[in-house]
Amino acid sequence: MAAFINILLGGVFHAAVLFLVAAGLQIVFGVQKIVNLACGSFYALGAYFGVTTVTWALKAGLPPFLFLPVLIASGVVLAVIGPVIERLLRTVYDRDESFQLLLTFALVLMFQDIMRYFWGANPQQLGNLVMVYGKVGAGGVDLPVYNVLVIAGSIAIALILGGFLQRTRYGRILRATAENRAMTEALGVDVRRINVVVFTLGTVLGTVGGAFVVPTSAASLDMAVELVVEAFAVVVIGGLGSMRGALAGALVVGLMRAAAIALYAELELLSIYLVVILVLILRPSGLFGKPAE
Amino acid sequence: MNGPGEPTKRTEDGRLLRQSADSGTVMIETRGVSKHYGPFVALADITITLKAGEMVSIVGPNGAGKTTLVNVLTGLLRTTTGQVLFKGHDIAGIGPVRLARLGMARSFQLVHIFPELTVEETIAVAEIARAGKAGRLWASVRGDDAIHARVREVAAIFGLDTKLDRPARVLSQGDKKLLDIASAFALAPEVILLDEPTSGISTGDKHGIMKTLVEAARTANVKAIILVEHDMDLVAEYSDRIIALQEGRILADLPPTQFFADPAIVAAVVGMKPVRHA
Amino acid sequence: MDLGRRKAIKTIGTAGVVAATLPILGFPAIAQNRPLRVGIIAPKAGIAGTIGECGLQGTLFAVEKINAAGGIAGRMVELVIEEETNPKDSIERLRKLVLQDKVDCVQGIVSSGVSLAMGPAAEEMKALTIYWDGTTQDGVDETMAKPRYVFRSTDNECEAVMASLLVVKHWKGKFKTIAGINPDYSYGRNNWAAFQALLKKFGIEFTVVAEQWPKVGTLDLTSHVAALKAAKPDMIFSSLLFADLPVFMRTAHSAGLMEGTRFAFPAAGFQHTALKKEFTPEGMIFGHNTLYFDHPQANALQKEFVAYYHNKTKDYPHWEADRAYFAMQAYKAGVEKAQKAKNAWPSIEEIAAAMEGVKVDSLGGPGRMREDHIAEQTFYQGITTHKNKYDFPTLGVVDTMYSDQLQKPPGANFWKWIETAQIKL
Amino acid sequence: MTPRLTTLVIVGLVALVGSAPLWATPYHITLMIPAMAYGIALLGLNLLFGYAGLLSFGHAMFVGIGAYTTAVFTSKLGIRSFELVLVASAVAAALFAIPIGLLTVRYVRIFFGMLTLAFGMLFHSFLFKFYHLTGGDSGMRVVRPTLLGQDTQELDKIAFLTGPFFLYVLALLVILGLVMLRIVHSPFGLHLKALRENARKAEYLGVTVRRFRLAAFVISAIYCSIGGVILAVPTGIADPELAYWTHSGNLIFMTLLGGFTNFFGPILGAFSFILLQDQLMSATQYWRFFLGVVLALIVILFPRGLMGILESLMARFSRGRS
Repeated sequence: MAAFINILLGGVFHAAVLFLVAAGLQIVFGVQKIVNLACGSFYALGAYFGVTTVTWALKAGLPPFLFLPVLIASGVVLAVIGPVIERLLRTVYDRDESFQLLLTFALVLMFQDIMRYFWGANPQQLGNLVMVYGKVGAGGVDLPVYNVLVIAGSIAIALILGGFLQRTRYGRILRATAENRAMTEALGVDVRRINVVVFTLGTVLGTVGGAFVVPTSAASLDMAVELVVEAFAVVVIGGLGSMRGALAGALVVGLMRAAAIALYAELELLSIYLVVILVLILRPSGLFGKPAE
Repeated sequence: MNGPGEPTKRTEDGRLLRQSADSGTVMIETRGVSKHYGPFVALADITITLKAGEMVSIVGPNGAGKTTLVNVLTGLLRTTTGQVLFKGHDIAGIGPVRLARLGMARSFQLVHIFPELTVEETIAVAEIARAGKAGRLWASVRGDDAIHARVREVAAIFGLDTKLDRPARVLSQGDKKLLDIASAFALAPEVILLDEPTSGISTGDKHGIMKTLVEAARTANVKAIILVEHDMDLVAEYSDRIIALQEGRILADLPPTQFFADPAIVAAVVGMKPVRHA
Repeated sequence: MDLGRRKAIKTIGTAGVVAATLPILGFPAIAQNRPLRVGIIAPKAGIAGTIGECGLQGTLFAVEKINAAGGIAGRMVELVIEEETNPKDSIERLRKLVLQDKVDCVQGIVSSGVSLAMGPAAEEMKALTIYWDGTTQDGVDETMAKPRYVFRSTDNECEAVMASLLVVKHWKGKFKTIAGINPDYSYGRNNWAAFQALLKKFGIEFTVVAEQWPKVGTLDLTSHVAALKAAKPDMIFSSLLFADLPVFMRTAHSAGLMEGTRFAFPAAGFQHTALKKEFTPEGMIFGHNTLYFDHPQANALQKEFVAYYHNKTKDYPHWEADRAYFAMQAYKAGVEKAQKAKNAWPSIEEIAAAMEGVKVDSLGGPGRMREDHIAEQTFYQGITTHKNKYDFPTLGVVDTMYSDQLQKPPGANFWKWIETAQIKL
Repeated sequence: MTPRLTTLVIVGLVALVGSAPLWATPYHITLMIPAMAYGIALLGLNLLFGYAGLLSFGHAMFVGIGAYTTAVFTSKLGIRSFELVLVASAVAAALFAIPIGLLTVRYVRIFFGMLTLAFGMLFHSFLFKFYHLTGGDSGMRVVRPTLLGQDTQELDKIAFLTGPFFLYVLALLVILGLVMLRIVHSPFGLHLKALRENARKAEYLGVTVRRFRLAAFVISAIYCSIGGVILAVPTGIADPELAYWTHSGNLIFMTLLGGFTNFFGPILGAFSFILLQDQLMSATQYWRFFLGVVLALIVILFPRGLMGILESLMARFSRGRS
């Protein structure tokens, strides 16, 4: 039983991580209709920058238990790259979406080397800082408090984003823009501004996610290209552009993977793609997506 | 081509289209067609016929079910109940390609063109499909004189023969509309459905386009035309019969004289959406 | 991007030619007038980038020492550095080095996939090539039957053999159930298979209770750890070696996997400084391969290099530096031997022939190039301790083995050799 | 440019490339082999992207299929005839492409891209996982094939590559280029363009949209697999990286670099990309960054690629003259 719960929790934790990568992808696609291949790069950047900031802060005398706010702050600071990249993407808004996709592919290539330039080829990590908050558990179930925080953080982000999109005026404007850009523009909404805000939001979700998760993991050069494929799997399963879909997709992938690892480890990766293809064939718009075409 | 402004000359028997031996046979027939979207009833119990030699207009205010009916008649939608027959074949939901093969073509309300293709290429697309040459991977379009001849012929009918090598995107709005229709004609259909062929065209040019259309239909031996139109002047001018829809039901199915003689019907159709009279 | 940055990239970019820096004095008469060019192909980006960077330091150290002492047979050494990526592109870089830069020798290669592909390519191009690493016995027999120009590193996973032997030596009778978590590629598969084969050879009864195969570079191993924990193994054998290793160790530690479980990690040396004391236990079998930087009886050369490396990178080197140093010194020994025999500048074939059997004192200790073009080196593994001045564990007990005990003899089949070999514990 | 002039330029360029053994260094000749291989693959990919309007992020899979077919034939089955390998790889690609195409061409735009990416990655993980079948990460060895029944073992590898193999590949490029030229100018090709421009309208004009998308998908897969066969020979190995999604990204990068709106754009793109990558890799270790910059510039400023730049230069030139 304890074993089962541990494996389940492992799956939920992985789902939480995947949700953090996919959330930015979703919000940008939802409103701007751009598939951002660089979402994994933002995540990686957040991870690297988080390690550097926290390491520096600890050296400067930060009490270790305060590292989490610093980490989150470092992710938020990276919001500055959002508007810059949005400015770049703005040049291709009126083009075919393949061009938008390719521009984000160009970003993936660039970010790989930008990160290598600043952080070198060695993976970066935060030692055992993750255990500062101790662990919880009983009867063979062991869980670092930090993992609980990551899971809770993902749920919180999902709820806040959901509430923001559903309940607030600005959120409604965003959803309206997602539905019908020309109409919202005609109603006097500054769509240019919305683009900046949404893309920056998407960027911050990635960078904060990367920073948030890195204590349990490490920042490494190839994480960007590896993660984006998993994030794709998540959004395809959940439905492109849907926040609820990202949550559901992340859970499906996370739990599938945990189940595969527990039952037949050889199927770990294959199972994810098989689910993706199955979903696309049976329900091409994903679990929560709107039908395409 | 007739000059703009003058009405199209009707044939001796007062018809718009050329009459042939099979005039009067039923081309399209719907039997008790209804279409529901969940609780919403888009079409209810529509029974209409279109006979060879006829030009029939479908009118009605926005939301009356015209678009749904067009989609049903062109085999795009399955019906909830009832049948749609084209030349005796049930065409509900068969899709555009098989519809085209059976002999029905359509144009679109909003201009549908291939922006990067030239006028010549656009018409050739239809001609290739008509001639069953589409599967030829090893033939040359440029080297096929039969295709060229047909394309020129069709283009000439619509006055597009001087613009053959222009990409569709650079054409004027009127020419785009004509190209859309010309490509449909190039399929040499027996029946053609024209969905607001003059929308987005200035009032002065509308008659010109309609005249070209009827002329083309005569040249191409189109047996019957369905016209979906807002402009009551054009409807009055270019119909053998008018079918009016209201809230998914048939309000009237009458020849123009009787249709316009009934103020209640005209009010129902026109009153809901003011129509500019020329 | 401002000009300053662009310039910085250009200078930092080690691609290009690192010229000989020392004044050239007293050239022997037979020396040709241009420096010896050595092409290096090593990974810089991606998962193995960190390995390549460490190896490169070994090469640079070797070249600085060689050039300071007058070069190889009187000729200075200059490097042309290219990046190892996928097999296709790496072979194109090999061609560029050989055909365009006309290098005299190629060294490098970390990934086994690239090394398998490059072997035949280098042979067919008659390019003298010395691998740092990256060979496994898989496929080696058919692609590289009798290499003439290619020299390989130790050819089966010596570290897996050694770790297995240490498990038998130290823990025999102390475990019944074993589990493995190994990277999902040939290296990981071979390590795991070799370990089990050796346990069988020494008559140890065991049951495999879990096998995990995370893809290289997986950075969330929570579920894997949970699955391992559920299987309750007495011992875990793992050849994880990239960024995933510290992640695994930290996750295992926080999940309580370490209590009551023994760890044997033959390839952990690649990540030795990233495996912090807080989550890496004492008492695990830990492989440092051919260079253990903190060896109490280390020779002066190693001490000098460790200081050199620490000075440059603020880190401590792992075995790739030793492999790279060994490759360069083996080349030097071969050239000088051939040159002395001929008393004129030798051909590539003569150098290759001369390299057979040369002995080299590498950073980690003595080594030799076997006649079948496979390296012999000294291996270090041992049992971890926290009693040191670092924030990561080092070895409390150091076992040293020469690879003639760990790798199959020329021409043998690895698995047959394991069954029949007379191995002293 | 008049058709006659175009023909002249093309013949001239083929002659120039064909005479490369006389003027280029062996290294540059060997570089032209992957360039021509990609040229062939991209001709196919561009039938799908440039003509049928479908952006695939999974076509590296078919390059992989070509390479692995070569490996299976030459090293496992001992069949070294290059012609047989080409045929077999085309068949293998079609066998994979038909079911995958049936599932994917129901979608367009981003959904098509994602679905092809998923299939590509499925294939990649298959290559990676089914270690006993595929050699896993180590890949499968490719033995030097015989060309037109001629064994060339007496030549060393570079002589083989820069001599017979180079000319053979050039001939393949020319033949497959002519075939593709024929295809895009066929009625089928015109229908592809029509469905790219406006699928709904095309259907009403009798264009069998899905069937033709499928046909384009299969043809593109065959071209990509032939490209993969050629790539595998100089490398000497088929490895899973060939099927990784970033490789698919590179294929599109090359197509765009050359210009997808021009028939010859992809070939120019393949040559320029190979040259660019070679130069960048020699110049800086941060070559990925600069590749990204080039791609971004192309996307933003020159969406019609190098061919587009050439075309507008030529247009300016001829305007200036008249």
